[in-house]
Amino acid sequence: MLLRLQGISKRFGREWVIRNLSFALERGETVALVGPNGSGKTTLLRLMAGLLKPTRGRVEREGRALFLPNPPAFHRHLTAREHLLYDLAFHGREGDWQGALRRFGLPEEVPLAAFSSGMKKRLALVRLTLLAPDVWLLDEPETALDGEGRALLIGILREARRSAGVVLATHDRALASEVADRTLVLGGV
Amino acid sequence: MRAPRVGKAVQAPGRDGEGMGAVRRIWLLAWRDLRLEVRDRAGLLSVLAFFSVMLFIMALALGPEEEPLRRAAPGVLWVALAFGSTLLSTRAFALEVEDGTLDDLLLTPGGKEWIYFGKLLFQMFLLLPLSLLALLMAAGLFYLPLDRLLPLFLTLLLGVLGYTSVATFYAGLLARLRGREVLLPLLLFSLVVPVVLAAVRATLGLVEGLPLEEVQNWWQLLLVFDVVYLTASALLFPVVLEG
Amino acid sequence: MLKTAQPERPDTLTWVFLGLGLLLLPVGLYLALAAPPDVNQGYLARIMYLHVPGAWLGYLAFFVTFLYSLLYLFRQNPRYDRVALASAEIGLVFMGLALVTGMLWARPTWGVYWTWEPRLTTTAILFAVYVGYFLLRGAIEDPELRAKAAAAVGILGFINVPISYMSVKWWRSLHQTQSIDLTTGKIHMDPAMLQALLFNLLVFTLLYLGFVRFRALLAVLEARREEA
Amino acid sequence: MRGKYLLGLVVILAALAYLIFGGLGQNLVYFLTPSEYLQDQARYQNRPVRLGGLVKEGTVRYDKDRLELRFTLTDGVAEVPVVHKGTPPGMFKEGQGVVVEGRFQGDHFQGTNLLVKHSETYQAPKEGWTPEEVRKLIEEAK
Repeated sequence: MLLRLQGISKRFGREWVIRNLSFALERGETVALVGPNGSGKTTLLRLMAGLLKPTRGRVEREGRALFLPNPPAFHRHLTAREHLLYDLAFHGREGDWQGALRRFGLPEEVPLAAFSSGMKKRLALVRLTLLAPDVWLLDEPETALDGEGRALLIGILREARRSAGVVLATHDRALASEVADRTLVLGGV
Repeated sequence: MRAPRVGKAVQAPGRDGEGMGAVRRIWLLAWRDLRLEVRDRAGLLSVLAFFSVMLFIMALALGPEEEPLRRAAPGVLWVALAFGSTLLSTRAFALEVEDGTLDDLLLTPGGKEWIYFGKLLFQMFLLLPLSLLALLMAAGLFYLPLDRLLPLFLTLLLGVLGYTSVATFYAGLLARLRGREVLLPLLLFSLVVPVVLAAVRATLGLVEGLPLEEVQNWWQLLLVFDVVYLTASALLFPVVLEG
Repeated sequence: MLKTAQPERPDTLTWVFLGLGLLLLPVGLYLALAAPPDVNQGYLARIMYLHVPGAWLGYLAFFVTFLYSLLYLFRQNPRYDRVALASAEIGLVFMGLALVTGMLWARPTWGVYWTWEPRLTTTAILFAVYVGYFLLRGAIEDPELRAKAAAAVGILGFINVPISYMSVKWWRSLHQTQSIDLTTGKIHMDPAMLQALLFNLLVFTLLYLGFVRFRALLAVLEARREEA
Repeated sequence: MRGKYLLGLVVILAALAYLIFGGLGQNLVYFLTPSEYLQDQARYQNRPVRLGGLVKEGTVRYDKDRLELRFTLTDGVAEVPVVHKGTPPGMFKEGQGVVVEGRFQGDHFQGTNLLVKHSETYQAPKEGWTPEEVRKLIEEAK
């Protein structure tokens, strides 16, 4: 068991965003999270990552979880090389960052401020593969990616499920049916 | 600027984030932030401008006689340093909040204390040269004698550390809050009044040429506050930052 | 949505504390006024019966805030936050009372209302810390972040309490040292005065307990309105 | 986890203990005594200081017309003549502890602010005192 949510609810101010939800994720599993805007997908991912605490209920996690926000967040003033090296160091890991950057067709020495949103998305995927978390939490990973990027994403997700668990929030039904073993639908509140 | 080598990341032995691994991460985080701040320039320049404007205006207001200027100098210097370091500590987390990268730091394995120490170290890197600069400016504008530079610098170190230890903690706590620039000094000043007070008295003693044994007592007081605030802040930081 | 039925009105214990405190307040006043005058200060010394309990209860209240702030941070139960809040608020009132009576006492005895003497300075700092506590609470909307931030002030600010209390011993200063010295157990006071002081201390403690329980209940109702 | 907090607590308590027992304090004084002044006169000349001690018996001279108070301050070892402009505060009397703010000028101490220090001991008038005596005592103390 990688991740287990037991009867969690989350409230912001007076609004209940998530009510009494239970969920479990196994290693080797990919779950698609679908639902309209405002149905609490991002909140749920952040709860799973441990970035938010549920108002009620419990979250149990095994191993390391990483959360990929949409749009991805990077320091503007660093280059891709610097950013990846710091990330690797902070997480206490090693990895072939040069090979990964090449595979995704990204330049090493350009400040990230000059990256397009599609390039940033690719870099975020590079970062995730290098850091290799046990739980992948992705918020709309398909947005801003071109056809080639999308193919790379699907490839990465297939690799990831071999050793980890994946939860991805998406509006892309085709992507969900292509990579996910099951789908979790969040309704309106 | 050359960073310490990050290429050879070593897998931390045993549990992540312990021992040497943590020290290295702290060092790297401080260094990275320094790099970001230097490349961004805006924050650094505003702090610098703030220092100089404040010292100039105070010197104009209190001058031109030498004696009152000299007596006022330690107070002015420390108030300028306190405000300046409040600006900087907001910057330390604004770097993460503006780019949305605070979550990435929080998701690193192991305890969260290293983030606190990294941000603290980053501010000390910037504040120590800045405070030395402020001291030199005060020497020029306020006739502050610099013949005891080493004890003066020790006072700066102890005072700035005490102030920054609490400032970093609160800046982290309030990082995502609207109006943090207003709230932070409000909260900080009541807590760090003892530190600023002791630092002003130590500086005053040094300027007035009191024997070192007399100043030493203020140093002791500063040291105690530094240790207590640093320890308490480091322990509380992960607790308030989670969730 | 409620886990347990929370009380709508103050429970018996709260009423007992409040009632007993208010009932005994005039008795304490009588004892204070009946206590003999001091050899040196005459009737002036009687302000002590307000000043000393006020300061003590202020310290005690801040200690309770410190304790419950720690509890809150480690247990995340909003109940602890409410007690910390209530205690800080009452503590601020008592500390304010100690400051005001102290100033009134200082003018005829020392000759000034205020001087930057260690005890007075540290007490003023202490007062400022807890004023900051409420400024902070007022500025944060999210209840959890508010509670956490306040708890941090409640913990970090507490270091000034022992320093304030010990300041008269550590520094040779104008303020007299403790008449009832908790660190050595020595008492420098006429028995008749001591009785009156201790009685007033008891009354203030009862009032404090009653007030805190009452204020914490109000905080429950406030929180419920915020949630509803 | 618990060890971390325990360690922190020990560090904080050790720091506070150092504050209490570390010999700190005696120098962070609010006032000087006359003997301290006499040991190092040059240092305190014309510097704002606070001077504390007892008002020596039989030395108080108060000039009502010029509102000038003169007395000798003693700590049992050394004595310093004090000149203070203004009326004495209510509890000012001979043998009383006082703190004077001001500066040394030549041979005397020029006070600008006079504070009376009272002790932590509270004592009722002894039995056997007549009501007149008590009233007189209180009127004097006012």
